[in-house]
Amino acid sequence: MILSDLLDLPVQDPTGRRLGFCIDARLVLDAPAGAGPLAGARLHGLVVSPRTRTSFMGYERSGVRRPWPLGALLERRHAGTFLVLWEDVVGVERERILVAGNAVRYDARLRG
Amino acid sequence: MTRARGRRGRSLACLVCVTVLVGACAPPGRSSPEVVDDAVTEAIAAAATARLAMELFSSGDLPRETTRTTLAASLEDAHQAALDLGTLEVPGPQDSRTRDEALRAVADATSAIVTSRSAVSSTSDRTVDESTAALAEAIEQLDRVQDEVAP
Amino acid sequence: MKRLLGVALGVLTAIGGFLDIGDLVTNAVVGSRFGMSLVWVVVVGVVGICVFAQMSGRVAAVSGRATFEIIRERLGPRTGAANLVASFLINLLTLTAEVGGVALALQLASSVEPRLWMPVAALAVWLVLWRVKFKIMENVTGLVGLCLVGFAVALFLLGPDWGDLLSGALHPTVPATEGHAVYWYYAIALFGAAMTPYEVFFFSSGAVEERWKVKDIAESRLNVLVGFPLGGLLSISIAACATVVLLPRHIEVSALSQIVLPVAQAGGKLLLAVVIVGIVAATFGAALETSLSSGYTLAQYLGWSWGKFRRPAQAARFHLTMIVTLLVGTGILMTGVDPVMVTEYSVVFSAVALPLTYIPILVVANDPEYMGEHVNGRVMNALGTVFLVVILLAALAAIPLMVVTGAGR
Amino acid sequence: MTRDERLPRPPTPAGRVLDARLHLLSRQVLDADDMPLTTVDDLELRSTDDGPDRAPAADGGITGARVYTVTALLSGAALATRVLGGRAPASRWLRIDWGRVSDVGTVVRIAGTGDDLDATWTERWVRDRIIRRIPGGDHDPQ
Repeated sequence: MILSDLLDLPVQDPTGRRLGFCIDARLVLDAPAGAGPLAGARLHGLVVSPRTRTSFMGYERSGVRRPWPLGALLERRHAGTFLVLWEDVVGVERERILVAGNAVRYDARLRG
Repeated sequence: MTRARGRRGRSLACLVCVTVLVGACAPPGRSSPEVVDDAVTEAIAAAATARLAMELFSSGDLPRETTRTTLAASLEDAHQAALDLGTLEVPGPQDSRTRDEALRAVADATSAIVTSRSAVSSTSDRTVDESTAALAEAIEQLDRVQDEVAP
Repeated sequence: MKRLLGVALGVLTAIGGFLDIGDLVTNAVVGSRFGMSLVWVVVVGVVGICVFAQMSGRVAAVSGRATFEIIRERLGPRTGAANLVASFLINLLTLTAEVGGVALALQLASSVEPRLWMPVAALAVWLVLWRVKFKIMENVTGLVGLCLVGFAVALFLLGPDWGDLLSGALHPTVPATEGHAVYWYYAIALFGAAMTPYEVFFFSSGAVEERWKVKDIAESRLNVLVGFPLGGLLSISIAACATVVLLPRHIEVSALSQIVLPVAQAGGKLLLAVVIVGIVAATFGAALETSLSSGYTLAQYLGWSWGKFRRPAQAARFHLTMIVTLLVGTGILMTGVDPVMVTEYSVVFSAVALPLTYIPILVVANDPEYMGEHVNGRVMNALGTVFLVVILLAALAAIPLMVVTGAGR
Repeated sequence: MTRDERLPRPPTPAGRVLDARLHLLSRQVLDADDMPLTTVDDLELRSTDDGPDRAPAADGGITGARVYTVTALLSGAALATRVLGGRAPASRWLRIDWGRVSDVGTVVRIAGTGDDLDATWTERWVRDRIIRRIPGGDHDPQ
């Protein structure tokens, strides 16, 4: 599949309740390395924002809050962004992503 | 893809409302005296430019080529003023009288600029001073018309 | 000594390079209709371009990424594409005005039909882009552009009533003959003329072209903080000359020839010749910068190789973009459209397009991932945010005002 | 702090963490000697038991049960899909295998030069057809 199949899709639990939109896919470089120097990039989880469809300049995860007016505005729009692990994803369809009912919602902020 | 259509629908909607917003600020129709006043202002600017260029040319401060270029631009502006006046839909007899007076003044200014251009091209000084004086007179006449239209 | 020369060269080039056809025309038009009552806008615009150019230069020097790469990376393809199309078209409009400006200036000196000069000017621009080294191109056009100091000299020679000029500038009032809408329309035009987007594309891409490192930031700050304000003073002297000579004679500026009449009155043929050389150099330099900016915006957005420091063969699509843009610009001019009118529209649309490039730069200048510890300080962020508001207001008010005033009639 | 405070911290995986859109998409791709090649417009992910023709495994479709890894960076046609939506035919993607990627920072760097990549065919076409034909096309400006 290609990444665009995942991005901006609504994310729902099995009952059909919408949890938000998939605004990014988290990769971890821990898969077996191919020909090149870098390790393989494994799909680790999906970053879901409850309100907005698209991420704006990655504000919600990079902890940057300045300059003040832009930072504050964007932070409010993206409050509550969470991470869902890939193994909790039940299925990916053309119009939505289904996530297991008991999927744990993790804090999506990167350590930075 | 329903996602894209939804978004495209939204961007279409905001395009429509922007056009409406801009359209709402369209300038109101300009009344006849306003058009005459603007045209006379443009003609005064053209004649005054020509006169300043001629003064600088005769005092040796402005080279011949630059003077010719300046006069050519002034002629174009004066011509535009005459065009604005000519195409004006005049509502009543009083307005048409002021329009005709303005047209005459603009025509005098235009011919003064034309004689200046020929004066600059030929060598005799006499015509340079004469055409500068004609320009000055045309400007006074335009000023009189403007006072009538917009006291 | 060599370093001092380098610094002096940098400052002088910044002064000469600051002015272009937009500054020349807009300041003269404003001086001839509003006197000194819009000078405050030039001051605001100069402070704004100092903040913006300095920030984008620092971002380019530290992160090695020029403006449009940042716009693509931070705004993503969809918003980035809209930003690209708007910026590219407005840059094309400015390029057309600059090449037209070169032709008009040459017509002043030769009274040859400007439309004969336009292809010659465009070809000369391309030849310089193709062969001449980036540093030489910048220094020559900047230094020769210094001849525009002739306007300041003319102002002194005219012996104006300085008190009157100063009070006109310090107590701005809308003249009786002009409406408030037109006053604010020309305030935005003047602001757009001072803060033209292409200056920032060129400035930040130039930082990458000249491989600036962190240590070069201090020198670039000096060039900007000394050169641009002095360039701003030249803009004000153009407006003052028009106020002293043209305003009393009710001459509303609509042609380049009118702009130089005060110089002839003050200093005769010699000073006039110096100023005309300055105008040709300033508009030619700006034509080079806008052509390069068209290449920079497209190449940086689509990830092509770009830059004059590379052989043309190593940046093929970049050079092809510049050739095509120059041809299109010349084509527009050959239709007989008045370059002065194109200039007036280009400065207003510059004001409209400013937020598109200003906001991403302001965001990235605060992002440690790009800037490390060189992120914006508290002062720079405060200034940056103030100008964010000013720029947004100008951008929003530009088009409605243009429609209401019929483009400043 | 905002409501995020209540969410638990995710398990910290061993390898380096990259968010695809934030750290990879729209990023500049450079070759070994810093020559810009193209931008990353999309990513191709496949699970170990996907068929060779990149279609998802016939039976269960895309699910969390399968481990997906990035097999290639995509550019060119993929840009149109991200801007206009819809989906480009697989044949029109310009692929750069993940194995070629040597580093991911503010730019993505690949090993070797980009001349053999199909992502740079337009650059080479313009260079050979137009720029090299103009005298001075190969002169070194510095």
